[in-house]
Amino acid sequence: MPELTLVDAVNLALARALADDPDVVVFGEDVGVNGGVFRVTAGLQKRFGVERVFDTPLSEALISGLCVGMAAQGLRPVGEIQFMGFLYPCIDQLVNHASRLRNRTQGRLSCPMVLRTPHGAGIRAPEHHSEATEAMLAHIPGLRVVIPSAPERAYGLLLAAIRDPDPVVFLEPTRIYRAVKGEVEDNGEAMPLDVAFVIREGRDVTLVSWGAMVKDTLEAADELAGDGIDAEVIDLATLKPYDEQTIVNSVAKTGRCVIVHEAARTGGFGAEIAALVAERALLSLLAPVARVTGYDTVIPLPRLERQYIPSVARVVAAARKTCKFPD
Amino acid sequence: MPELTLVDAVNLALARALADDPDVVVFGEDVGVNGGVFRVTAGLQKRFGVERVFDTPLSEALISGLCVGMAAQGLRPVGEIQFMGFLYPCIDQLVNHASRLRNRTQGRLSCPMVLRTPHGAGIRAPEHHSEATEAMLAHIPGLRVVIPSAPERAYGLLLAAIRDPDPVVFLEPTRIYRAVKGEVEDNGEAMPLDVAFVIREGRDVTLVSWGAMVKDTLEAADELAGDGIDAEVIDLATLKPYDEQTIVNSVAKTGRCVIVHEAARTGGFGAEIAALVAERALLSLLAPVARVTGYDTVIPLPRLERQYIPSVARVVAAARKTCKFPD
Amino acid sequence: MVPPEAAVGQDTRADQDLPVIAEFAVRRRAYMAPDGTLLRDLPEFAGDRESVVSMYRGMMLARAFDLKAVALQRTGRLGTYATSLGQEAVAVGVASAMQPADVLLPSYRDNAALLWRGVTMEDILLFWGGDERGSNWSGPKQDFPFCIPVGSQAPHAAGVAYAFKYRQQARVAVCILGDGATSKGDVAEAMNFAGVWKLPVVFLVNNNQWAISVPLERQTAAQTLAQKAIAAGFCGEQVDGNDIFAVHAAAETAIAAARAGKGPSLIEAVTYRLGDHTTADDASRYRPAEEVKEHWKEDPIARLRGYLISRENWSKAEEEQIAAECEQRVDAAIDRYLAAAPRAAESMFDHLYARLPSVYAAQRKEAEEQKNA
Amino acid sequence: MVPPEAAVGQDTRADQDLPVIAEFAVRRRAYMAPDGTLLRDLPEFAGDRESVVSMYRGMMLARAFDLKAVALQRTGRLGTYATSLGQEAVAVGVASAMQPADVLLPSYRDNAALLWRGVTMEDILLFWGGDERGSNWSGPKQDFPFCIPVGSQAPHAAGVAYAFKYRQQARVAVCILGDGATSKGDVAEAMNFAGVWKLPVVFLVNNNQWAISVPLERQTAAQTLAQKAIAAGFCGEQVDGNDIFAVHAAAETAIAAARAGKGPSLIEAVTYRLGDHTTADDASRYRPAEEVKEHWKEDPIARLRGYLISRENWSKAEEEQIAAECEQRVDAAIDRYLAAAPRAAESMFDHLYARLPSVYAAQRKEAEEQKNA
Ligand SMILES: Cc1ncc(C[n+]2csc(CCOP(=O)(O)OP(=O)(O)O)c2C)c(N)n1
Ligand SMILES: Cc1ncc(C[n+]2csc(CCOP(=O)(O)OP(=O)(O)O)c2C)c(N)n1
Ligand SMILES: [Mg+2]
Ligand SMILES: [Mg+2]
Repeated sequence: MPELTLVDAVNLALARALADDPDVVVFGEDVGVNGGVFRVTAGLQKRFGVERVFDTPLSEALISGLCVGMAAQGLRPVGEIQFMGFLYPCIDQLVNHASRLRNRTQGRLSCPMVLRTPHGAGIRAPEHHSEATEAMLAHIPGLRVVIPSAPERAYGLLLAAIRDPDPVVFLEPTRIYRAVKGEVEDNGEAMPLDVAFVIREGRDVTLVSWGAMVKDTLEAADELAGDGIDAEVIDLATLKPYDEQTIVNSVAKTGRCVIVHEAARTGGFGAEIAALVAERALLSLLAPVARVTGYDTVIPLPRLERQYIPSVARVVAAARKTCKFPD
Repeated sequence: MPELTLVDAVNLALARALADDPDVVVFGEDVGVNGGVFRVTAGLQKRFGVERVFDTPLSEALISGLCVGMAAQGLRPVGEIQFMGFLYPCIDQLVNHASRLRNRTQGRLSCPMVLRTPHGAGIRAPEHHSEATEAMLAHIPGLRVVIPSAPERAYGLLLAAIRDPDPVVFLEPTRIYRAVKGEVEDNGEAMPLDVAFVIREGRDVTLVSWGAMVKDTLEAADELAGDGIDAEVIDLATLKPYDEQTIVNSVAKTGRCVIVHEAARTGGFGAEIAALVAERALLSLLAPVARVTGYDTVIPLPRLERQYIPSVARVVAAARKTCKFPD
Repeated sequence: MVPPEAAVGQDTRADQDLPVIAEFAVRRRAYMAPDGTLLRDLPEFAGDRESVVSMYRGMMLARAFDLKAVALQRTGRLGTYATSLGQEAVAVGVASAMQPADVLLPSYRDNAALLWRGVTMEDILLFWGGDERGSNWSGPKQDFPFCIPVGSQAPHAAGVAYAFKYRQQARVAVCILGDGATSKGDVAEAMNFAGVWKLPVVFLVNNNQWAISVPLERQTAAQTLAQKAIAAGFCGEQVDGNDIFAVHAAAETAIAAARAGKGPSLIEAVTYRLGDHTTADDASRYRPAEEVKEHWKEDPIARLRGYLISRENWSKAEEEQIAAECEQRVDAAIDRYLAAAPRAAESMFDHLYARLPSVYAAQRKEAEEQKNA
Repeated sequence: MVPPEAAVGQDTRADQDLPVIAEFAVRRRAYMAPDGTLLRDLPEFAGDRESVVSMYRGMMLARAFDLKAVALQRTGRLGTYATSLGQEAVAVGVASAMQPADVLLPSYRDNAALLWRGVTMEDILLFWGGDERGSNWSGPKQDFPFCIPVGSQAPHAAGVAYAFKYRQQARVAVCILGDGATSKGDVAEAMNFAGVWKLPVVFLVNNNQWAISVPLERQTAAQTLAQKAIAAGFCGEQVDGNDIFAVHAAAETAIAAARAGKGPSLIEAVTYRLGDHTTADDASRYRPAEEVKEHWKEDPIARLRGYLISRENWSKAEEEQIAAECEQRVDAAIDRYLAAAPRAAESMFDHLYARLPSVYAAQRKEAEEQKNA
């Protein structure tokens, strides 16, 4: 199987979806001739034509609204927002329309759309290019929010998102767009949405993460192994609706839980996981639930972005403290 | 002291702010001659003139962006968004600009603005008029999010919001706009932001809530008292940044925590409170933290809205269960 | 009404020596004076008495429906409701120019258009009665439900039109917006995109001159709303929105052009909101009764009646028969509406996703049990 | 270039019998041909050699700065950077028409305008080097920082202008936008509001004909971007954006009108982005080298130089002196930039709020300790 970057895996999934289903259309700013500012859509316009892969005007609210109109007609629109910092004008369409069209019409119309956007910091990009505000989206009923942490899951989850009968926001962690490679077979197989992946089994502590932070969390688990701490690592992958049971089961086993995300702490999606554990796994808990997150500050410009993003060392320290508790 | 509704209290605070400070300007759709669709701004245009209290075109993104521009010039803009369901186009300005202007310029410019909007369901209003998505806002670093639960706090908190040197979203619970009255003295005194109010002391269980749900939570506390359960009720009031210590102290005392909010459960701000408790008050906990919330559905049209909004009975049941735990 | 000959909008500030590189004109369409007398030759469709009468019937039905809907609201049996009082020619004029396979994207005020398209009155009432089932109508399956966030359906219209074009279907999307909606950024974005792709979409602006309490001159400095299309590179036309011939003719032309691949249009139909904004509003707070009274003189129904009487031998009997028929249909629909089965609390989960994620099963159960508690 | 005499935009579809109720024209301003020869009489300010030379210097400085900034980026000492290569006349032309107390609301590409306004080069570099301190400049205190979310500063400009008007200050807000930005809904909303209130604001569109890889014809069907103003009810003018006399004259006129209470204007300056979109872009992927080469013939700096030589006895010595001086100033600024003190991690909390809420004290401490760990 070929080793692909996450960028290539997404490209492959898009190509596959376009090839398999004439209802799939891909659009956004610079996705056509230019192939996307991250080259995610490279070659697609040439292969599938300008009506299926096209550049929109510079209008994010429009991009999300177009998706709704197309999806209501049974197309499978895949819109791209160039960076998550430019997704905010889409929230109106996501909350007020995309996530509701099925419910509002009691199934008469539906909204099988995907809105893709790069996610997170760590690539020394300019202001507004490092956002990680998945928690805002994961609060929206009727929506799905998916974020892969590796090329193989990017491929399978994106195919699932495109085939899903309901709206999906698909977040692509820029920090690992090219920093990781994985074996991806172009087999057209979708992976399940709303399932969390236990990507490392362990007995001592449950580490829950998603997106680019999964890589760091795995590194932390390696480092913890050196201390004799056997960490279980869960890649949440789908944040909305999310797989509560896998987390509860894991914490029931380990008794300890550390949640790792890049977004600001207060009201981040880590709060939801911690709340779940406090509700459904309290009696298993041997230590307080810990959150290792970005600070409650504006994500800084590149000079300080590495200080903002949780480091492996911070994850390790939190896990150690959790495992040593109540020392 | 006169007994005022929440509508009147907000009106009084606006009038006070306009009278005290020539930099205060109030604007939004229908806030002028019409006095607002809820009559919150009634009489203000007549009293303070059309340059200080004015109608905007039907453009929510603009309203929030205008606030930023005016605030950067040292005005104290108070923008109104007619219903929270129409606030989503403002999120771009709130995240990308209002909350960052100070940080981005390292203090050279700042953004002392207030964006007011009605919040929540329960008044049999049409679709999109019943939103309670405070959690999306409370995740934004640099912003303040405030929601009063009674006329007296509405007056003092709104004055504080207007005088605060940073941007504030001020949510006004429509369900209690006129359903409660309280003694409000027009003394020009602001209340502290980022302080939670313990509005009923108790030993057995901590009930945390905000906005319109505080009223129901107090009713639940009364009912629980009949069972011999002595509930402490905290009105969070300011959700961002929020007063962690008051909650931790209370749970340290009671050992039990029930969080009540109207918004959908997953990723609601209740998750943040539960996470706090799981992190900082775990050893005090005698029972799992419970959340009594709206369902993870689209808020239904009026026929079912009462089934959606947490009832007093649901709060009472959850508190009883928590207090009986581990039965 | 804008005087038909006045050419406004000329830039008096610009250096008149500079060469002109682009010129634009907004035209206005009107056939009937307020009393129903003719100003110019009527379009062809007006020659068919039956279709003119059916438009009249459509307007009458909408008015009868509105009247009773308001009465239902006043007696607590319906939620907030927006009538089309005085604007019936706009909704009926455009809806009657559409084909069944076209797709309508209405605003909350366009009950009259939905009625024309075949949505039942009981479905419309069910929606305004606070029940989602009302939008699961048996009428035009692909039409959009009422849009309440003003203007936000304009991008949907562009998306629908893109789908038509992509699939090479000779269908047209028709989006009805208010004057207030023309201030929304999403509307501008949608129009701009429709221009680039020459999409088969018609934006129809019901310029009833008020957005709740905000009069047009506080909404925009544009002399006409038709000129909003110039920014998007296509054409806009103003019509007398109280003249159903004008609305229908303009819509027919625009829809035909769209269907023929000639791209989008904007039609500004100038009319007047004779009623309150909705049942939750009290317009006497912000506009004088005299202004409203003045505009009653332009009532589109009276106007068409005047035309029918003077030109089509319209009889009192025909008139009364239509009125009675409308009344009766509305009453029957209201009975069906009031008899609608209650909705189960747990049903709020049933169309949240195509299949309910298992993680929400417990919540659904809770809703069900709560109801039974 | 649009042929100056062609009147495009006429609606060929509209029924030509219908009366015209509004007419609009877009004019184009140009003084110099690409070789610097004159097309028409120059505006008055051009009579002052010194100010013309200072504009030339401003453009030269911007170009020298851009060149070295790109070199810094290529060698890893600066973040992503957007040059104004080929568009210097736009930024300098408008900035030089502003008064110090006016407020500029720039886009990320408007380094040249900031330089003119007195922001230091080291501050600009600091910002593009990834450090917020760069926007805490000592230059024009009330100017806005670079705006990166395209178009989102347009509503701020309206707000700033409202404040000026409210306080009866004779000041003007100037907002610089790209051609791509004219597709944004917030820009349309801001222009519309500015029209209603006749605000003292000038929207200047740098139409460099590309939005990253999206060419103007995929951005909008509007024949000119100046006509976007028609939707907002005020006037738009197109200028040759490679002709600094045209840009400056149009800006001067528009700013004076705004200052005099005559309301907003839109200026479309047609130029060309001779470089990549930013250092992160490779324009050869989407546009042919020949197109770029063609546009080099319209280079605004060469054009003004041609004018100076033919009309103002411009000497080689003067030319070289300015070039050397610019080079030297840029080098000195780069040294200062590179010597900037590092930024402490915990400083990310220092301007989050006017006073750090106590609840975040622990996080600040954590950031501080992490650094020391
Ligand atoms: C985005 C948005 N903002 C505000 C509202 C509240 N609101 C409902 S109708 C209305 C006025 C709409 O005016 P117009 O577009 O002229 O339509 P009309 O009601 O006159 O038909 C407003 C402000 C809304 N529904 N949507
Ligand atoms: C709202 C928003 N969407 C997308 C982007 C990404 N982006 C940066 S520049 C750009 C193109 C801007 O084109 P234009 O407005 O013509 O300005 P130019 O760069 O040509 O000066 C895009 C799409 C952005 N910065 N902001
Ligand atoms: Mg209206
Ligand atoms: Mg450009």
